[in-house]
This record gives sequence, structure tokens and C-alpha cells, in this order.
Amino acid sequence: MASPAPIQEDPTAPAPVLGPGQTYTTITQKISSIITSRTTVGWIVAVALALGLMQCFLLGVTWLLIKGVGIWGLNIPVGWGWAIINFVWWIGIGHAGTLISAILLLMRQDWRNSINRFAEAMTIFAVICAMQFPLFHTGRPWVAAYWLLPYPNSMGVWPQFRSPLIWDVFAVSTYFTVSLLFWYLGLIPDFATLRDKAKKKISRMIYGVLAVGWRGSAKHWHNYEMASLLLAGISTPLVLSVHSIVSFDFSVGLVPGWHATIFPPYFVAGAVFAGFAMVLTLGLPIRAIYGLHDFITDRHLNNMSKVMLATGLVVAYGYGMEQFFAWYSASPYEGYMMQNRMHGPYQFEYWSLILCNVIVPQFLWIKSVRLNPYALFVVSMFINVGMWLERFMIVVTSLHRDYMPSSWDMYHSTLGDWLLYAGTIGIFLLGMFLFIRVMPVINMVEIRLLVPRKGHGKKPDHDASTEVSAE
Amino acid sequence: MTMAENSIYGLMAEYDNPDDLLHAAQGAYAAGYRKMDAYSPMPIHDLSESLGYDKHRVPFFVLLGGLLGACAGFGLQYWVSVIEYPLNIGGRPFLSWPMFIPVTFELGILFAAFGAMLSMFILNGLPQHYHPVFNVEAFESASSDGFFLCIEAEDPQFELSETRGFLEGLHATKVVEVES
Amino acid sequence: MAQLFSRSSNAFARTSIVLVLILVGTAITILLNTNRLKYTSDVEVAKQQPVPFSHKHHVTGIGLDCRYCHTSVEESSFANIPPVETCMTCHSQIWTESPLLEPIRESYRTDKPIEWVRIHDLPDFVYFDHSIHLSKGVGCQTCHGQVDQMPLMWKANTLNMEWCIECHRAPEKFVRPKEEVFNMTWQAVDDQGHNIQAVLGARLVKEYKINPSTDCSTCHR
Amino acid sequence: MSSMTRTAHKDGLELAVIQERLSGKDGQDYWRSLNELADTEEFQEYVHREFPEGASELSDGLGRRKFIQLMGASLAFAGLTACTRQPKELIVPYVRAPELMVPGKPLYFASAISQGGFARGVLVESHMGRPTKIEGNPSHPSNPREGAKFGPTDIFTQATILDLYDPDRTQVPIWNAKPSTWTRFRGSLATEMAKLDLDQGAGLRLLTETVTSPTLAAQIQDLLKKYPKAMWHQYEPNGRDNVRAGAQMAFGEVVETQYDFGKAKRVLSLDSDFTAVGSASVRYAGQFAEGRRIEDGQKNEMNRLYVVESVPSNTGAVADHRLPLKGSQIDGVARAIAQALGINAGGGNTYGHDVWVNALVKDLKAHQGESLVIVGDHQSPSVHALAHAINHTLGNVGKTVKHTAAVEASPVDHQASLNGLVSDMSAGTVSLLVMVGGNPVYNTPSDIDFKNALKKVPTTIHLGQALNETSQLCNWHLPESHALEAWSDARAFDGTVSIVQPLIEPLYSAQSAHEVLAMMLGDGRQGYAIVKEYWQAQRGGATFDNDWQTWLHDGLIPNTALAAKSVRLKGNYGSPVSSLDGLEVAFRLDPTIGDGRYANNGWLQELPKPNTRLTWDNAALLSPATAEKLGVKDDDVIDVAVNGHSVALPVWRMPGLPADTVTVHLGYGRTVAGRVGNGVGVNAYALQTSNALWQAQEASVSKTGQTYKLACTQDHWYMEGRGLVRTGTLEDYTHHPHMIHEMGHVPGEDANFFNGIHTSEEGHAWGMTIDLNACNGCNACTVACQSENNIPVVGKEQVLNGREMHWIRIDRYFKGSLENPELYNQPVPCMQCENAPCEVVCPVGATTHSAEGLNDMAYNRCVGTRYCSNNCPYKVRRFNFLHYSDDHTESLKLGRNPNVTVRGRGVMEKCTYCTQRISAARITAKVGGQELKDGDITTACQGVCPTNAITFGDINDPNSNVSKLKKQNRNYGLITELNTRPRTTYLARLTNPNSEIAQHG
Repeated sequence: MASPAPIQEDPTAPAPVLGPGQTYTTITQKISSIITSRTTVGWIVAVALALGLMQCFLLGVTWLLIKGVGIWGLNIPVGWGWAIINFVWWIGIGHAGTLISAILLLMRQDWRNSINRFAEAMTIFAVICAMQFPLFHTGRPWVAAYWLLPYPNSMGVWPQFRSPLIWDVFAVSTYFTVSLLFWYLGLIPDFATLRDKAKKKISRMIYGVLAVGWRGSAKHWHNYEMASLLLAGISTPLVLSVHSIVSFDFSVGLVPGWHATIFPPYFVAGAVFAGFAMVLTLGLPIRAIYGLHDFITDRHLNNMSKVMLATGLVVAYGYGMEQFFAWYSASPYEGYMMQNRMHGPYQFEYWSLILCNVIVPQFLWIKSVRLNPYALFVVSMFINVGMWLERFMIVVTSLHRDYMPSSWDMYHSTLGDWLLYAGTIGIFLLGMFLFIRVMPVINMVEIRLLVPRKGHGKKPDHDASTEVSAE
Repeated sequence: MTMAENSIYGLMAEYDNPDDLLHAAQGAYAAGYRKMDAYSPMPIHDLSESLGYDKHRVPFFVLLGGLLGACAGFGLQYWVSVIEYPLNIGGRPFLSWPMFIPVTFELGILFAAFGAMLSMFILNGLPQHYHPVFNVEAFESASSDGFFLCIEAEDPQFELSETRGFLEGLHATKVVEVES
Repeated sequence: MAQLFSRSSNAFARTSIVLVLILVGTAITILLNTNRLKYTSDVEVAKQQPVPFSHKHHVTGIGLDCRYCHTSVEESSFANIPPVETCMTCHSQIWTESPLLEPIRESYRTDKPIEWVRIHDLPDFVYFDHSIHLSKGVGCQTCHGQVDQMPLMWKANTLNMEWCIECHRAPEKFVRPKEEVFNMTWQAVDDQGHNIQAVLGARLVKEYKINPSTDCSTCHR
Repeated sequence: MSSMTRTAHKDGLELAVIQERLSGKDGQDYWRSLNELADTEEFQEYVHREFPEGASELSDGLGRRKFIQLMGASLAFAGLTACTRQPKELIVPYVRAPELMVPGKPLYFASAISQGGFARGVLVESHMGRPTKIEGNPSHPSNPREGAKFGPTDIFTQATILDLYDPDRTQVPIWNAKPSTWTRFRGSLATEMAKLDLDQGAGLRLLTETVTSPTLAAQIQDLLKKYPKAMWHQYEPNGRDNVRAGAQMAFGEVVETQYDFGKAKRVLSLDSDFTAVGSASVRYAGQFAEGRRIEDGQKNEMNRLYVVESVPSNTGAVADHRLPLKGSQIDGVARAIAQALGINAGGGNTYGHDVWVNALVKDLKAHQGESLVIVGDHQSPSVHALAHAINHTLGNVGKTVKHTAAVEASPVDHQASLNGLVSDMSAGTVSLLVMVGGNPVYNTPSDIDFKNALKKVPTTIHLGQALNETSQLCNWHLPESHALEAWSDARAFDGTVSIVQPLIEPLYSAQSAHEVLAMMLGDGRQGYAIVKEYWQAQRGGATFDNDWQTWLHDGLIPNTALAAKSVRLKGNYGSPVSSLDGLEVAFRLDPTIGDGRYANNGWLQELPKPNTRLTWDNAALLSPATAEKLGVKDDDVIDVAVNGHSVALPVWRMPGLPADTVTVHLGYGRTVAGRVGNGVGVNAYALQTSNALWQAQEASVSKTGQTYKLACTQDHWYMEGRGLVRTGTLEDYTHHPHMIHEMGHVPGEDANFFNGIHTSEEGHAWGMTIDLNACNGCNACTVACQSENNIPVVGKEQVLNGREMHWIRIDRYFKGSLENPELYNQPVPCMQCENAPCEVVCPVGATTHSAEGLNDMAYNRCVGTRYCSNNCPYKVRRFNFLHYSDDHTESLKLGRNPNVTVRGRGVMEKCTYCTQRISAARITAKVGGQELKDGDITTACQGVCPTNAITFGDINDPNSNVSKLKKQNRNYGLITELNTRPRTTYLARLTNPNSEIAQHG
């Protein structure tokens, strides 16, 4: 098989989405070899580290269940802290996956083909991390675990459907389920490939079961394509609705700094922004480690940067609007809230947020930055941090000084807060590492579609010349 | 000969690229063969149509699921908040429908997704871990770089040697019998 | 290639899917009804008491009125468990030697109270009041069942919240004339023996101004 | 356990054993464990020898108070469990039913609670024999309220119920730090007394606190008769010495002075916090507030209050004109006023406030006979004397001021009395010292070395409810019964006598002061006999037994108030005090834990102090300017030095303090107080000297460089221009009655874009008004609510984290200059919004709206998302971040209100207008076939409020008080622009400034 050489940037035509010289055979071999090859020491170390981080989670939760949420920095008025911040942060990260796999599919952006698989995986694990927080942030998780579900109980009472938290329960669980289905659907043919390529009998059996006897017959593909197209179709409004609903947690409340109509679009954009940052944070190393430069080409980096730039600008607009309405509403509470953010005790968080989410992304206007993996990695790191700070600003800075000056107070994070946050990062990484090892990081089927076919002139099946929306 | 015909599932021709497979399929259909299927590592445009399999049934199930979910969602909320246990929540009306939209929508999506997935499985007869075509040694490559056309013995026009000749005529690199 | 799975695997795969679905379904149904099961709610489970006191004997046999022992039932939230004094009013005269009653006499001598096992035990966050229910025509028997037929006391109903609400939503289905509340054998039938609860209930609800609330604070504080 | 029991049988009953037995048992076992205690030989012996047969049942037919077995203990120990599978529970009925009691219904008994010796009349609520709540006795002069079920009380009276159940109370007599028995004590006492018989008791000294109890006084007299050479000393560290000395100076004799604020149109307070401090504070606060009540149309006149004070007080907060001056300057101002009124008192000095003083004097002159001047207890005798003179000159005596004979049994100078005792002790002439209560080792000025003097006394006996710094150094420490456990009597501020009757038999083996004195006198009578026989002797007669029952029922003995006494001015006003420049220290008793006696009371420790809102600590209070000058800020620890003594205290800045004044509160720094009070705060007695008890000049301050975190419940000073507390002057208000409404915005019906549910249409609709014109921020509502609703104490750490649990809090705001700001107090309970924001966001419907407009909170349904609290603009919801309610201390469980769920961890809680009281009243009415009337329901905060600021009732009933008040133009809601439609509203605060001062600012 041809070992891929780094692509030279062609000033005139956009870089190809697939390195030259790749055939059906090489694609299959290259991608499945990541799985079939023997386990590397690096991978084991990485998993060990992730496991270590995950222990923080177990520790944090045990302590939490023994003592109560009082181990966090919470108080009255700041009833929500890191738990909700992390929840929103993780959910946001999840969104990129669905966006890439669904929305870009609908837009026939074939450059997505090589990144959608691990973007989707990212979604799954991010949502798993996110789902920990709504449960454990409650005072009594042992009842919250089922009282938020509508089931005919002997008390004759039901959930209160006007609460955004109930909307969350439905939105997030639906989001998780649908993402899982979509992901699995995409995996079935690849499982079939692995079933046929795997060396050990046992792994052939396992992949075989997962492949549910996929034969790749014309009829299979016929229904398969329609199903995935429709799943993409419904995932698109879903992904938009999920973060809108998450934003309702705040905008339905009457707290100054929460009660704003701009929240849904501003949150969705923020989610995509954060999501792509995370895709790059993970994608760049994977690409380097497994030498996937032929599949994740500079074209991909370029396009993703553009998406980040675009959504970043929407987010910046959101901040601007908050400022504007604080002034335009002429409400003393809104006005004070804004002043307090900029000049209050949490001004450091606010200004670093502006730095991370508004100023740093502007470098993406420069093409050389967009094409430099290292620069890009740094930028996306800034954005990861910035988006966390944004949620901190919304949750804490709004709550700690709302209507009654008599009740104003400060919020300080505690070890308990850190443990849970670090722990979920552990869970997330562990999930990703395991995924890389046992499932194709890149959707082989969709890559095959990018191979030029002689019969049809030199054009791949899908129209590769369509440019990404951000351009 | 009849013996053999009964003991085999069909004849399988292998092609080395999608386009040959597509031509072969079109050819076979034109020649009047109906009971046949083509196998490829990725979807090929027009392939199923050229085999006469062009109906789309999945969308119907998706729509059905969506409507079902939405109705269930709104129904549940209406029943709970208006009929079963009406409570005064912050002075809001019992039927505060604008606040019932999110759950309604989400459940609609959920059921629609189930519709898509299930219908795909059912229409494709999955799971089906055992299938005669797997008996063919070379079929392993059907999931990576092999392209196959299989005409089944049940087809009225099927006649072992004749069909074999016909398939070889359509630039098959190799034609093998598939035992059932 | 050799077949990875046997011919039977298809049938196996499909049936197992169906089976799992059925299994999960039943599991959930059982789970949802845990609190309605006799095992958890102790309904119709008689409990051992330090003294085998028989309501059947004292009510049906001797014909004691409920209020002879449960003195505060009409004026207080608590119906009152009689002090040993009450038992001794009779048992200082009759059955004075009965070994069964020794705990009573012993308690009376030593001033150490008898510890009865609680049968009707609401959760600590539920505040039920006997007096108001009686004064609105809810009979003892409506909740406690045919106590006059119970040798050892047991619970006739689950006392689950759904059970309480049932009556609070539709009292007309359960109320009876005030003067009948202590009557263990009363039935809502006319001389022909037709059930007249619907008519009677509706009338009493108006007459007694019964409007039970299903607000949380009615029972939870 | 068994091994311990064995040791117990060997040498006395080990404290450990008893404590071990009394604790760590679950609710039902607890009672049995007391029986276990009863099984021990010591206890049996105690019962049989101490009492004639059956005496333990109080054979007088008051058996209802017998220490009873609990029925359905779970009623009391209500906790939160989510599981429906109930643990096996036992019902433990009475063996013999107590009379009067209807199981499940509370009983109320009239009694009296004394502070500083002076009685407050109370009604004690008792559930199945357990006192759970103290209300005021509305017909008692110290806290009257006409036509009301309950009378008002103050924070201390409310909190004494917690002292009753204090787990640190002494449970058996202790001899040289070893548990002993009363029998042994009687033995050794007998030998001691025998020795005394030889020399007429020359070596006997009795030390008490202030005594007003006629019975106790009589017993003491008997003792002194029996032992003529014995001596009785009194010591209690409050400023009453100055009051007595002042009267002595002015009239040549010690008299009690009473005031009638009801009749006073102009009031001048010279450093007096009469609305919150003193034996009649509740009565005075009420009268004063009445004089300020404004009702549109009916009453549009109000009194005017001038306050000259050295420490911002509750009274200062409600003043029309407040003049902050150093304590040493008040003497000069008093003289200036006196001179202006033609009294011959030299050395007048207005310290540059001529305008203020002249206007004041003019105003007083204009209101002769309907004004009054009152002086703070801790002010110097001469200021008291001057005030007497002023009141006489203004012709107030007989109108607003009344003199009577002293209420104390023996009105001696406590400081002198103590000094005498200490010198005798040091001289070694004291052989037996008996202390009835008190804690002189701790609460005496630093120059009095009681501790060492105590060592020189061969035998020392201390009777007290708990071990303290003094009793632990005594040979004998005897457990004293709590006021709710024993028979006694006491006089109120006006002399009215109340019989103190027990509601429960002593929880532990405790005796009352009467019983101990009886032992000393060698008669074995018990409290009941002692008190009853005393009164039989006083007021015996054919009808005595009926009278007695009446007295017990009414809670007072009629016509025992002291008659007015005419006195003549002597014209002696002492010598003027020269106020030096530089720092001076002002000492005050702590506003919540008093002289330290309440240090182990969690409710009072966690109660935010008036104006500073500090909890759990005392501090060096400085005015912001002074703090800046000294270069210190909040939480900096400074060394405060005066008269050669110094202590290190954390700084807290307090706007409105006079410059160059360091205010220090006494009562903290207890070392032997108990699990709550040990090591909390700094002992400021170490800074106090007997020559400068309440203000010490020439103080100095130095930084230590350390810091110490003070737990304050309200860090923010200002309202940020939000219309939370709305105020105006009476004049403006009468001209523009709508000025208050114009300070905010109330959206109309059209503001709802949905057609919502209106709870107020039919049936009852509960509502509340809080009159900011009456409230002086005394905190009584907060403690009453805590007691009524089983609100836990969370401790300093949690308060620092902003997690205090009070359902009704007092918000404090400053307005104007830091030197002399206006002080606002605003009680904030749940607003019970009709469009409650909290309800909409609860995912499980744990908080919903009742048909009568209550914002219900079903604790057992709450999963603890805290979303409701985030969405509450008033932040009145409280959350159990950790497991705050104490499930382990058995004695505390007894004091809980069985009708309110005890909340567990992870649950939100809040005010529901005492929904348990509403239900109780509703059920009683329905069962009785009546309708609820206005006044049938009294919320805890409403009942306790000394100034009647809180009114609760049915706003659907146009004739209810609350609906009338809501029609007032002063009525407004908080943050109504959010369209929350609060059911709790406020009546704006009006001031009645003197235009002449107002102009000069």
C-alpha cells in the first residue's frame, strides 16, 4: 500500500479531500489496519492516564453521595455552579458531531466523510459525560433518577412539564438515542468489513454479530441510504432544538443575564463553535499519530477553521447583543448585571472569556493559521477554555448578584467541583481511546465513495467540487 | 443437472469495479432476469433501480413514527396537566401549550428515528447472519473492494450453463456457483 | 469464505430480540407496581402483638363502640391508642387470671407501657387528621375495612397516595351519613337493596359542604 | 455497655454512662433508656429517699405533667424518607392517661420566663407533654396584646425552649468533677450547715443573680434569720447598677422608673435601646410603634423620636433624628439640654450640635407632659439623674413617667456587692459559698480575680443548668431545673407577680433554687409546696385554691403591680465628664447571646446581630472613617488596649458609629459553655475594668497583621437605588398620598399574555402585610419562625458559605452618609407570589400553588435541583446543602414541632405562612361547623412581633385587618415590575422629622 506523502497546498484549486493513489483496497487496508495491528505501548499509557482521571469522577461522586452537594461551592443565591456549567459545556461539544454527520451530509459536503465517524463518537461520549451532571447536581439523585420520568406511580403524581429541566430530560435523552442509532447505522457496513478482515475467529464473530449479516447487497444499500438520509434529516432540527432547550434552562428564568431572547441561536452557534474546536483538538493528534493525512487533508482543516470563524462571529455577536440590551432595556437590573460582569468581582473571568472566544479566533482569518496544525491546535484549545468560561459567566456571574442586594454573595469552586469535572474528561478520553482501538475511526464506506471511477469520467460519485458553506 | 440446480442457490459473477457491475446488472435485467442481487462495498448510484428495486418504503415509517411520537408527547402532557392532576403552577393555565412544545417535538423526533432504524432492518431482513452468498470464498472482498452479481436459481430463466455463459459475457472476472 | 454463523443463527438472532423486548417489558411492569404489592404494603397481613387483642371479639362479640378506646378520634388528628387503664376497667374484673392478659396487668403494675406494633403507619411527612374525616362522613370502615371481622388487626388498604387522592377527587363515591361513620356494617343500599351511593353521596357532599383539596399542603407540611 | 454499668455500680453513676444512655438511641428507645437510668441503684434510692411515696407523680393532681411516655413517637421525629416500605414502628401509649390532654392536640400553659430576674409572661405550647414553642401571654403587662391569642415576646424568651433541651445540660450532681447523687449532696450539705450553726453562719455566703421572686427572697430571709452572720450577695453584669445609682443620686433613694410611650408625643433617648433591651422592651417597643402607626383617613399623627447614641441600635434605626456621639460626650449633651430647660447642671456641651439640641429642646418644651427622656442602662448615674430632672421639669412624671419602689427583692449595687464578697473570700473568712446560678469567674471585669478568691473557700456549691467556667471550679455543681421544669414565681418590670409552673418533669435529676435553699434550711419541701405555701401565707383565704388555679390559668397574680411612688429631686447631678480626644471603647452586652449565658444556644448564636448582621462572633466595631484612619479593613485582627488590658479582635466596619469609638460586645469567648459555645468569639470581659465598665477612654489600637473571617449574612450595604424599602416623610406623604406607589411599577392584568389562574377569586386568600414603620429589626420573628418550623442551625462555616436557613430574614440597608446614615430594617419572608416564578421551573411539581394562594412546598417531593431558588427574585428559599437537621441528639428531637416535617439533606425549604397552623385552624373550624374568622390564625412571626408590624389574614374578607392595610396608600410590593403579584406586601416607612433640624441636614 502507498504510504501517504503530505499534500502540497495548491494555490489555485482547493486541496482534494482524498490523497491521490488511494484505491478501494488501500483505503480498507489503511483504515482497518489501525484496528487489526497490534496494540501499541503509547495507546496503553494513554488509556491508563484516562482511567486515572476517571477515578476522580468515582471519588467525587462517592464523596458527593455521602455528604451532599454542600461539598461544592454552591450557596443561596448561587444555586447552580460547575455542575451545570460542565453540563452545558459537554452538550455543546457534542453538537459538532451531529452537525458534521447530519447537516453537512444534507449539504452534500463530502469532505465530512472522513471526519464524521470520530466526530460522532465524540458526540456520544460528550453526551455521556454531560448526562452525569444533571443527575448528580440534584440534592437527592436517588429519587431524581426516576421522578423526572413520567411513569404511573403509586403516588399518582407526575413530572411538571412546564419546567425546562423536564424539557432537558427529553431533549438530552432523545439526542443521545438518536446519535447512537445514527452512529451505529453508519458502522454496520464497516463492521461487515472488519468481520471479513479481522484475523482472530473471536473478533470475526464479534464484528459479525454487530454487522447483523450485512451483505452490501443493492437492496441493503437502497434502504440504508434512505434511512441514513432521513436520520440526517431529523437530526438536524434535533441538534438545533437540543441546545435551544438547554438555553431555555436560563432564558426561561427571570434572572438578569438569563432572561434573553437571543439565547437559543447564541447557544447553538456556541455549541458548534466549541464542537469544532474539540474535533480539531482530537482530530489533529489522531491524524498525526496514525498518519491519516490522506483522509484528513488540509482541505478539512481549512473548512473546519472557517466554520469555527463563522460560528465564533455569531457568538461574539451574542455578547454584543447582551451589552446592547442591557443598555436598551433600560432595566436597572440588566444594566447592573452587565456592569457587574465587566467590572465586578468576576471581571477576570469575563475578560478572559472575551480574549478566548472573540479575539483569538480572529487569527483564523489568516489562511496560514488555518492550514497550520499547531496554530490551529492552540486556537481550538483557547476556544475550549473560552466556551467553559462563557457558561461560568452566564451561570455564576448572573446569579451571584440578582434582584435583592441583601442576598448577594460570592461563589468559590471547591475540590469537589474539580474532581467531577476532571473525572468526566477522563471518561471522555477513555471512551475515545477505546473507540479508536476497536472501531474504524474513519467511515470506510464513505471514503470509498471519494475514489475516482473510470466509467464516470474522473469524477467520484458525489460532487466533490461543492465548497463548504463558510466560504 | 436438475440435481445440481436444486442444490445451488445461484451463480455469482465477480467484477473488479463498480461500473462493470452496474453494466452487468443492467444487462441481466434487460435479459429478463429478475431474481438476482448485486453486492458492493459501498452504495452505487442506480444499481438497485437497475435491478428493478426502486420503491422507497422507509420514509413512510419515519413519518408514521414522527406523528405517533408527537401525538403521544402532547397527549401525555395534556392528560397529566389538565385531566389527571391539574395543579396551579405559578398561575399558569392548566393547558399551557406553548410550554408543551419542546417535549412534543423531542418525542416526535425520537419515534421518527426509531421508525427509520427499524424499517431499515425489517426491509433488509436483518439480522441475517447466515446467507448462502457467504459460502463463496471470494465474497469476503464484497465488504472491501469486490463487486458481485448473483442470479438466483429460483429465477424462472435460470439455467446453469446458459446463465454462466451469459454472466461471463458481461466482463465478469470470474463466475462461481453458490451452494445453498 | 466459510460461513461464520450456522443456518440456525438467523432464527436465533430474531427470536432473541423479541424475547429481550418481552423480558424488559415485564420487568418494568413489575417494577412500576412494587408499591401496590401486598408484600410491600402489608395489606391484609396480620401482625403479632404483645397481647393478641381481637377487634372481632370486642366489637362484634361484646359490641364496644370504636370510641370506647379510640377516644380522641372525633376531636383530634390522632385516634388514640387506649392506655392500659382502659383495658383494666374491665379486665380488673374479668379474665383477671388469664395468662394472655398478663402483659396488661404487668404494665399496670410496673408503669411500663405496652409496645403495640403499628399497623396503619403513614410516612412521617404525611399529616392525616381523623377528626375532619369523621365529621365529613367518612366511615371508619371506609379506610380501615371490616375491623369488626379482624381477630388480629391488619391493614385493609395500601394507604398509598394514589389511594388517598381517589377519595379526595371524588368524595361522593365514599361518604356516608355522619351518624353511620362508626357503623361497621353500613351499606349504601335502599330497602330494595339497590346501591344508592351515587345519589346519596352527591347529596351528602352538598349537605356537609365537602370540598376536599388535592393541594400539596393539605397533607404535606 | 455492661462493663460500664459495672463501673457505674462501683463508684457513682458515671456521666459517660448516662450520656451514653441518653444518646445514640433511636427515638423509641430513648424513653426506655431513661428507664434504664431509673433502674440503677442510685436512681432508685434517689426516688425513694427524696420523695414521700408517689411524690414523683406530683400528687396534687397535676399528673399531666408527669414525664410521660411518648405516643407514636414518630409524630415527633418526623423525618424525610422517600421509600414507602415503612420500618417496623411501635406505638407506646400511656399506662395512665394524663388529665386534660387530648392526644394529638397541643395544650397551652401560662407561665413566666425571667431574664435578669424580671419576668415575661408566656404561654407555652405543649405537645403530648413536650413543650415545643413559647408564645407571649397577651394579658401580661410586660408583653400585652389586646384581643390577641398570643402576646409578643423577644428573642431570648423564644430561645429558652432550646435551652431546655440543650444536650449539654448537667444531668446529675457533680462532686469534684465526679458524678454523684443528691443524696450524697444532702449528706455533705448537712455536715456543712451543722458547722455553721456554731458561729451563726459567719462563714456562709450566698451569691445570686438579680432576685425578684418573692418566694426565693423569703427563703433567703429565712436563711439569714437562721444564720445572722451569713451574707447574701448579688451580681449580674448588666447596667442596672447605674440605673439604681442614678435614682439614688436624683432622689436619694432607689426607685424603679416606668415609661408610657403610648402617651409620649416626643421621645428623647440618650443612648437607650429601649425597643430591644430591658425588662419592658417588648411593651415599650409596642407602645412606641403604636404612636407611629399611620392609617389613611383615621390616624395621620405620629410621635417623634430623637436618639443620641454611641452604638447604632434597633432604637436608633427607627429614630427620626439620630445623633451619633461618643459615649463620653452624652453626659455633656444631657447637661446642655438640662441647662436649656433651666436645670442647674453645669458643664453642658453640645459638641457642635447646637442646632440639633436647640431644636430638640424647643420641641420638648412644646410637649410638656407628653414627652419623655429615657437613658441607656449603661450610661453614667449622672446622666440618669439628669434625665429624671428633665422629665420632672417637663411635667412628664405622672403622665408618661412613673416611679415605683424597686422591683428587686434587694436593690443593691451588684458591683459593690461582688467586690465585698471577693475581698471576704480572699481574706479567707468564707467557709461555705453557695452560688445560685451566675458565672462570676467568666463574666466579671478583668480586675476582679474571682477565680483565685474561689480557691480560698473550703466548700463551694454552684447550682446551674449547665457546667460553666465557675461551676467547674466548685466542689459541688448541682443541676438546676429549667424554668419550664420547676415551680417558682417572679416579678415583671412593674412588680406584677407570675407563678412559674412546670410543663414537664425535669429531664434530668435537677432541682430548683427553691429546693436547694429548702435543703439548706433543712426542710425537705419540693418546689410546688414551697411556692404554694408561700402564697397561701401571703394571700391565704377561703378562696385560695380557686385563686391559685386562676393565677396559674391567667399567668399572673392580679394587683401585684407596685404602686406609684412620689419622689423629690435632690438637685445632685454629679460632676461633668470631660470627653477626651482619641479612641474610646464602648462595652455592650451582646445583642443575641447577652452576657454570655446564651452562648450555647445555637439559635441565638446564628441569629444575625441587629445592624451588623454578624453571626457566631463578636468584633471590634469601627466607623468606616475610623477604620480608614487606622488603616484596617473588615476581618483584620487588631489589638484593642485600654486601662492596661488588651485583647485581639477582628475589625468590622459599621456605618453610623461615632468616630473614634471601638464598640466591643461582651459574652463571647466562653471556654466552658458546651458544644455550641465553646471557643466562639473573644472574651471582652478581659478588657473591661470595674472603674470603666461601659465606656473606657484613652484606648489604643494596633494592628496584628493577622486576619480572621467573620460570618456576616449581608455583605452589601446599599439598595442600589432599587425600591425595596420605600420611605417618605409624614408631611410629604400627607400631601402626595401616592408617592409610595410612584416609587415602583405594578403591571396590570394586560401584562399576562396568558389567561392564568387567579387564586384570589373565591374561598380564603391568605395575605400578609409588614409595616416598615413599626419594625425595628429586633429579630424576634426570625427566632420564632425557627422554633415553630424546626429550622436547623447550620454553624459558622455554612453561614460563611452563604447557606443560612432562616425562613424570615431581616434585610438591613444604609442610606445617606457613612457617618450618620439612615438605617432600614426589612423582614423578608416568602412573598407567596400569585405568579410564582419558582413553581414554573420545578421539574417534579414539588412547589405548587394552593387554592388559598399559598406557595406550597412538598419537601418529600423535592429532588433538590435548586432551580426554584435561582428563579426566586426575593431569594427566600433555603436549601439543605448538607444534612443540617440533627438526628443524633435525642434531647433536641423532643423540642421539635411535631406538625412540621424535619427536612433532610438535598431538599429545598421555605416559609409557607405557617401552613400547619392554617390547617389546624381550618380543621378545628370545620369540625366545629364554623367559618374561619379573622384572627383565628396567627403566624409565628406575627404572633411574636413586639411592634405588631406583621399582619396576616384573608384578603378576600374585606373586613380583615390585612385587607384594610392593603388598601393603605403606604402598601407596596417588592419588585412588582416582574408581575410576580406577591401576597406579602409592605407598608412604607414614614418619618416625622423636625423641620428645623432637617433644614440643617
